[in-house]
Amino acid sequence: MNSIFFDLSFVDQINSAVIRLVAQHGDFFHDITRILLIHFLVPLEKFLIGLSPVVVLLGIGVLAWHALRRWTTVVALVAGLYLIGCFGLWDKLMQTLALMLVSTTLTIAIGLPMGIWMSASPRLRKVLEPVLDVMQTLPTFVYLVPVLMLFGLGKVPAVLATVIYALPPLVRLTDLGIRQVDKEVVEASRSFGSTPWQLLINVNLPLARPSIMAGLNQAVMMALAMVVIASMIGSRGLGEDVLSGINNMDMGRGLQGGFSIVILAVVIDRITQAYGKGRRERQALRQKRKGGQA
Amino acid sequence: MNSIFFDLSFVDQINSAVIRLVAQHGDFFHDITRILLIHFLVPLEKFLIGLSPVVVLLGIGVLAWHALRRWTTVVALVAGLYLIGCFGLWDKLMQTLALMLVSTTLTIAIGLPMGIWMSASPRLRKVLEPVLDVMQTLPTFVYLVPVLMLFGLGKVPAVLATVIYALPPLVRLTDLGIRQVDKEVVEASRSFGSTPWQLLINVNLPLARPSIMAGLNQAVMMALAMVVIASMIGSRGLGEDVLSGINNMDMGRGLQGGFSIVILAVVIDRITQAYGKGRRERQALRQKRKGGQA
Amino acid sequence: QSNVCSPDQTIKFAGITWESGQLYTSLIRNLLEMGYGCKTEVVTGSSAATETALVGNDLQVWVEQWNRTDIVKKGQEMGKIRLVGDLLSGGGAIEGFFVPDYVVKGDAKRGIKASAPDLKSVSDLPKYKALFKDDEEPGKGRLLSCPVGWDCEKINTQKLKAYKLEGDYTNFRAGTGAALDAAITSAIERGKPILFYYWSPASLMGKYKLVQLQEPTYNEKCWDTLKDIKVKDVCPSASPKNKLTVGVSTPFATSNPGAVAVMEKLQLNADQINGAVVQMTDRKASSDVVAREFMKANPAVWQKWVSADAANKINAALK
Amino acid sequence: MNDTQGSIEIKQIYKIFGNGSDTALSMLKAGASKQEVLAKVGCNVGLNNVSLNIPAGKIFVIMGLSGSGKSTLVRHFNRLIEPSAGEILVNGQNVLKLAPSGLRELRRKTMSMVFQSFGLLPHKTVSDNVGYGLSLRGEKKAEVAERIQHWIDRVGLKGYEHSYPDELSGGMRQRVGLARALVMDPQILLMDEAFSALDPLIRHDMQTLLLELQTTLQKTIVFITHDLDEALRIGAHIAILRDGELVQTGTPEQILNQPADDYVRRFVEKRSQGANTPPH
Amino acid sequence: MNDTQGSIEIKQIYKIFGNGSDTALSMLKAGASKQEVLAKVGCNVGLNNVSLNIPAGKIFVIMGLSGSGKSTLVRHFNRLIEPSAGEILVNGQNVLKLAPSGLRELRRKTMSMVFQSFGLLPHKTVSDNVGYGLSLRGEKKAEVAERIQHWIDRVGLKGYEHSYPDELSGGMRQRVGLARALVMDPQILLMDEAFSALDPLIRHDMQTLLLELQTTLQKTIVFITHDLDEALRIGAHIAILRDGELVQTGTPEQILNQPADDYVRRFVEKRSQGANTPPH
Ligand SMILES: Nc1ncnc2c1ncn2[C@@H]1O[C@H](COP(=O)(O)OP(=O)(O)OP(=O)(O)O)[C@@H](O)[C@H]1O
Ligand SMILES: Nc1ncnc2c1ncn2[C@@H]1O[C@H](COP(=O)(O)OP(=O)(O)OP(=O)(O)O)[C@@H](O)[C@H]1O
Ligand SMILES: N[C@@H](Cc1c[nH]c[nH+]1)C(=O)O
Ligand SMILES: [Mg+2]
Ligand SMILES: [Mg+2]
Repeated sequence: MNSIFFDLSFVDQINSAVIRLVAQHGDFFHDITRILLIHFLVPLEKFLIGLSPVVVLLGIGVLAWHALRRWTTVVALVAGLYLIGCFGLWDKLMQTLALMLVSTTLTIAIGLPMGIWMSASPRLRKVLEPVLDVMQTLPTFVYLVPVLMLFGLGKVPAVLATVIYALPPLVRLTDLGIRQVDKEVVEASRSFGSTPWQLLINVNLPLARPSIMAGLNQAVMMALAMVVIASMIGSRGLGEDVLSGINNMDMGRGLQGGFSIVILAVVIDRITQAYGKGRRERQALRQKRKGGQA
Repeated sequence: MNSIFFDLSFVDQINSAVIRLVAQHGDFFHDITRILLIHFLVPLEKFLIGLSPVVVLLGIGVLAWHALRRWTTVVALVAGLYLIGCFGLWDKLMQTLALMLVSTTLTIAIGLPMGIWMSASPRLRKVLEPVLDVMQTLPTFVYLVPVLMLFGLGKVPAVLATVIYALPPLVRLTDLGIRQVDKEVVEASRSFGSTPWQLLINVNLPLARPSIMAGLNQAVMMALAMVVIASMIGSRGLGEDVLSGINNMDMGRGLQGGFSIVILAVVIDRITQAYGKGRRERQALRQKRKGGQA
Repeated sequence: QSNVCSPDQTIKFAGITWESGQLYTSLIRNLLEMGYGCKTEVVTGSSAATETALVGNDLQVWVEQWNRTDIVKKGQEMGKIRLVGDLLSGGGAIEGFFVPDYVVKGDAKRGIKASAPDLKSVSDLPKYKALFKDDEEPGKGRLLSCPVGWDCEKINTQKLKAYKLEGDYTNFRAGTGAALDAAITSAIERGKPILFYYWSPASLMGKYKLVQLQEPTYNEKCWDTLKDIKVKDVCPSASPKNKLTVGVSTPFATSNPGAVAVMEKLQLNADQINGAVVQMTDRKASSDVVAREFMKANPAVWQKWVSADAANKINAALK
Repeated sequence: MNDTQGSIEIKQIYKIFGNGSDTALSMLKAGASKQEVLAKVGCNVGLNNVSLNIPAGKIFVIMGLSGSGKSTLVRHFNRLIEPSAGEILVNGQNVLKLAPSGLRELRRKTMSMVFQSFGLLPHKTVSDNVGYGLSLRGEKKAEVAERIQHWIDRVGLKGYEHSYPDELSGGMRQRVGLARALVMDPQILLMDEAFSALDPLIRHDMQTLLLELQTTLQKTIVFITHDLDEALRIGAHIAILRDGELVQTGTPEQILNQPADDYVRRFVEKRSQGANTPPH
Repeated sequence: MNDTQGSIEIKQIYKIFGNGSDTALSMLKAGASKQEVLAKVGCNVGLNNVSLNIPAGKIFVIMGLSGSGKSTLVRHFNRLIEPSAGEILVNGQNVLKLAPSGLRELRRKTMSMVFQSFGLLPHKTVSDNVGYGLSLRGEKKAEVAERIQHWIDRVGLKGYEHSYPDELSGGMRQRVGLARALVMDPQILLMDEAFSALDPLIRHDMQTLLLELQTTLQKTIVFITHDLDEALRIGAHIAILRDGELVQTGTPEQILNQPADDYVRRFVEKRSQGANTPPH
């Protein structure tokens, strides 16, 4: 039928290449996993689980208050987390939280500089764009198997997959935001002899802030959308409940797990977004609370 | 242990509610599915598959040229699709394409107005934001099962899930873009007596364009990231290969399927982004090609 | 023939997510299509999705049912589906705890020394917990277990309790069957020790040399305590063999008794199915290809399952 | 009502920016100054009890210190800003009571504005910017092309029809804003420092244009400027603002010869001084 | 080299905006006009063979029609724009050959600029905007707070230290830009229509300030203005541009009494005309 096509297939080559890679270098990658786990992920998780829920809830409440300055929201966020505890999912919540803290931190640490760099170099953008496309659309499932053959099951490949998936929106929107900064302001800053770094800190980042924060919001959302996938490769947490809910057609359990993920997403998002607000907005907010007038 | 928590669980209620819903209204929803399928999805798919690959490749080539005006890119895009054909995945490509066309169209048709509306009404934003959070972070798997019980297996729930997942970034970035439009330009437009609609068409949308296009890019990316999930509920297409590749540890096949999805994503993205360029950029592009000077 | 399948209906088969199920599916489809002129189609999807669809008669046939999920149990109770046939001779499928054979015997060719020469039964496991170390749970060994939500995952949890291994081993749930397979393959390709739950028929069984650990003998009462996750007071028992059946939707079964009759007769032995499945993984051949080859090579096996008339047609079609 | 065609009347307008405008308003009414309000409540006072009568068919000049509320004032005439208190009548009609559609009509037909900071549409070419108001009114592009071109030529931008605002110099941008308002041919023109970026030659030419418009077509023109010479040349009436308050209104002669207070006197003095300083 | 401290010299500068600048450049060198180039190649000519000598320690005024290239010219001095051809010497040093760090030093220490369209940082308060250049230089906030406050007061913005640019009037924004440049205390000040949005009182005050700076501290000030009175009052030299070309340079007397051509004569004439038109 489709006679215009050559017959082409890399299936066998890919398969044997993966197997060879695993056989030859699998130990090395597994060692990396072990080091990351022992020195980093496991202690963090142990720490979080070890904390009394009261302390965690209080801590998050204080943090939320500091960021948001709005009782209603703070109470809603803390109540949401408390609800997860009532579902009996507190330990899993802490496991997922640990995973998310690590993934989001990594995403920001990689994504922000990458976006900044990209905004400065059209050539880099040309190279990076298809890579970002791949990161975002190559189904996680596809690389999950090779990745977990290399790194083993569990948290490390989960963090890896999450970062890969959550990175592109942050990079893209950072890039976009900086490119949209008013040229006249940039020119004025340059005229006073700003170094590229000063320009970035004083002009580009603050003025691109709304766009960057939208990128961060997307990154957080996508990271949390990966929680279930993370559980598919043996990472503990809220995703487990969703998975087992699905596998057993126990929609109730799945939904409870799913909504716990949503609550966590909203908590993380609201707090990061509030901290991402500009000084001026935060000031205005505080005044509004005080003055009572809109 | 975690004694501060009440014991709370809606599992049984949810489960029986779903079962009741299915028993009572399942036929109705199945009818919707059937109508959509018979009058819309199936004919479109049949049409696409019926076309000779030469025609499709040529058509996409012409479209890409019209949008991009750049031989190298056009050739690369068409070659990418041709490669998918060589993998023997042409029919599946067409099935996925049909699904994507429908999903993306729906996403734009819903997301753009929603974002515009949201930018105009802070109250709506307050209500909609948590909904968007849920849409994006509630794991697809969780609602897939109830959806599937209601609508049956196949394309319709796949489109539904895809639209739900792809919508939020478009809505959010449309909203953001419009809110960032220069107040002075808006004021000038109002001073000449523009209606809200004229303001939207002449000022808000064109000036928010970069942000909206970033949202569309994210929506397309996320829609294509859903292809595999779509296959999990019996929707035909490239996702099938990925799934079976995974299930059988046939990483080669999975990767080939995965990369086919990536290629399709890139093709759709590049063409939509090019059409989203402003008149001025497109003009500049054409001149550059002609003049040869950067 | 009219009671085998109605001409205007396409029989929809669930796409099974593991090889043996795919092979059985291909066999049945070949028999029905070639022998009786039926129209069939496979709809892929996750097990939960396809099982749900079967209960709703969106799908008609779900081959290689292990009959362990709640969906299937409830579907049966409500009379929406039936489980028919006995696909694997010798009582059915087996499951248990496995290690690669080089762990016990070593592998001279790859230069691997036996790391647990005395490991024979689950009671030996506490000694070797350092060998099967779980990095995420330092101090414990790792039993690579079923994905969350599979019945075997819960059974393994109960077994760890019953075998008094709870303190020494984690029940490490692979998230999916694919993840489980990948983890095992990775360990074996690298020649590392690994302790995992597995079952047969399966391609891994044919592909690698594995050693099953002995478990306390089967005891029906104890087995019942293992099957129910809520029971605290567990006693040890090995898993019994599991009968593999074909799930059919009740409407389909009532209107197509002839097709159901074929499925009821169909049966392979462990060697046959494992041999065929290995073909699939080794050559990455599709189940359709392997099923055809199998039918060509073993006409005697399948001719018993169909009418003489149908057998002739199938033979003709195979040429 | 024909004699009020083009007249603007405002009554006791207050405008306070920022939160806490209620407190600020009562402070102002009790006689507090702009500076006191800023210091105490943190609110910027834009206008403080301004009443004004702008007759139809004349050029009315508004002057005052930078930050005294001139731009804020004219923005009230077409209700781009809602006053904190007060009344605004255009052609005898209460602008604050207009429904959205009525307000739109007013802005489309009756008055056009030139903005101090131009307010051009950055994504449209010069000719599309100039034609923008017309297109809002629903006039067809082909029909108005000639008028657009006429005004582009008139402000001296021939040849730049297809340029974008960011490719123009400051004065050229200002002229695009001018042409955009003039092409609307409204009864009332609101011009906020509309000539500030123009060189003397073009500026003189534009002043002449305004005078022509006023004499031949009886337009009402509200003109904000810092240039006393300009005010004297074209203004039939001059109003002087200070810290959001109206200090004096009157004909140029009145302003020159009977300054209401020291502030106005200094405004007037500078003129002769600046011109008389010998080059060094 | 001390006598060149603060001098600027430019040699045969061409600046062409847009694609196809090579063709345009050769056309210009062959004597084509700005209009011809725009029509044929579609390129905007910013500057056309301009050579200029700006002596140290004087106020040098640049005038010319709107769009004649004044802003483009001063942007070359601190290399915000790269010329299409030509040479730029500041303090005898070729600016075009400076490494990024050298250029930065020049901009931080030697020259500050006031922009025609202000170029304020919208997210910073008035006092942070004014202190911006100092912070770039690495000076501590606490140490410079007094100087910042001094200049905020000097330009008349006391009380607005914590306001944001979008809460200010046009003239107030311009004064923030002024203070931002003045607080740097540079050898050379580039002022692009720096007083255009100011009222006469403040404007006169600022002119006086510039004259003081020049006489007491020997600053070099390059000043673009459209106001001939202003030019005559403060300028030691005046240069007049037209269509990107330099038409005449000289002392105010020379410009007034020996205009190089008709164009310059008309520039000078308007002055007396404008002032003499009687109010009506
Ligand atoms: N970025 C740009 N792209 C294209 N053309 C430009 C650009 N900037 C300036 N020009 C053109 O260069 C010429 C000179 O502009 P410039 O801003 O230097 O004028 P100016 O003398 O400062 O005028 P004004 O008094 O109106 O500020 C104008 O014709 C303008 O259109
Ligand atoms: N959006 C705003 N928010 C807060 N204060 C504002 C706002 N707009 C104007 N103001 C304040 O209102 C006062 C009057 O501003 P306005 O722009 O009317 O002055 P102006 O007379 O036009 O001055 P200029 O001659 O400098 O343009 C100023 O003190 C200014 O700070
Ligand atoms: N699904 C089965 C396990 C299985 C065996 N083979 C394939 N699957 C269970 O729940 O235990
Ligand atoms: Mg103003
Ligand atoms: Mg200029």
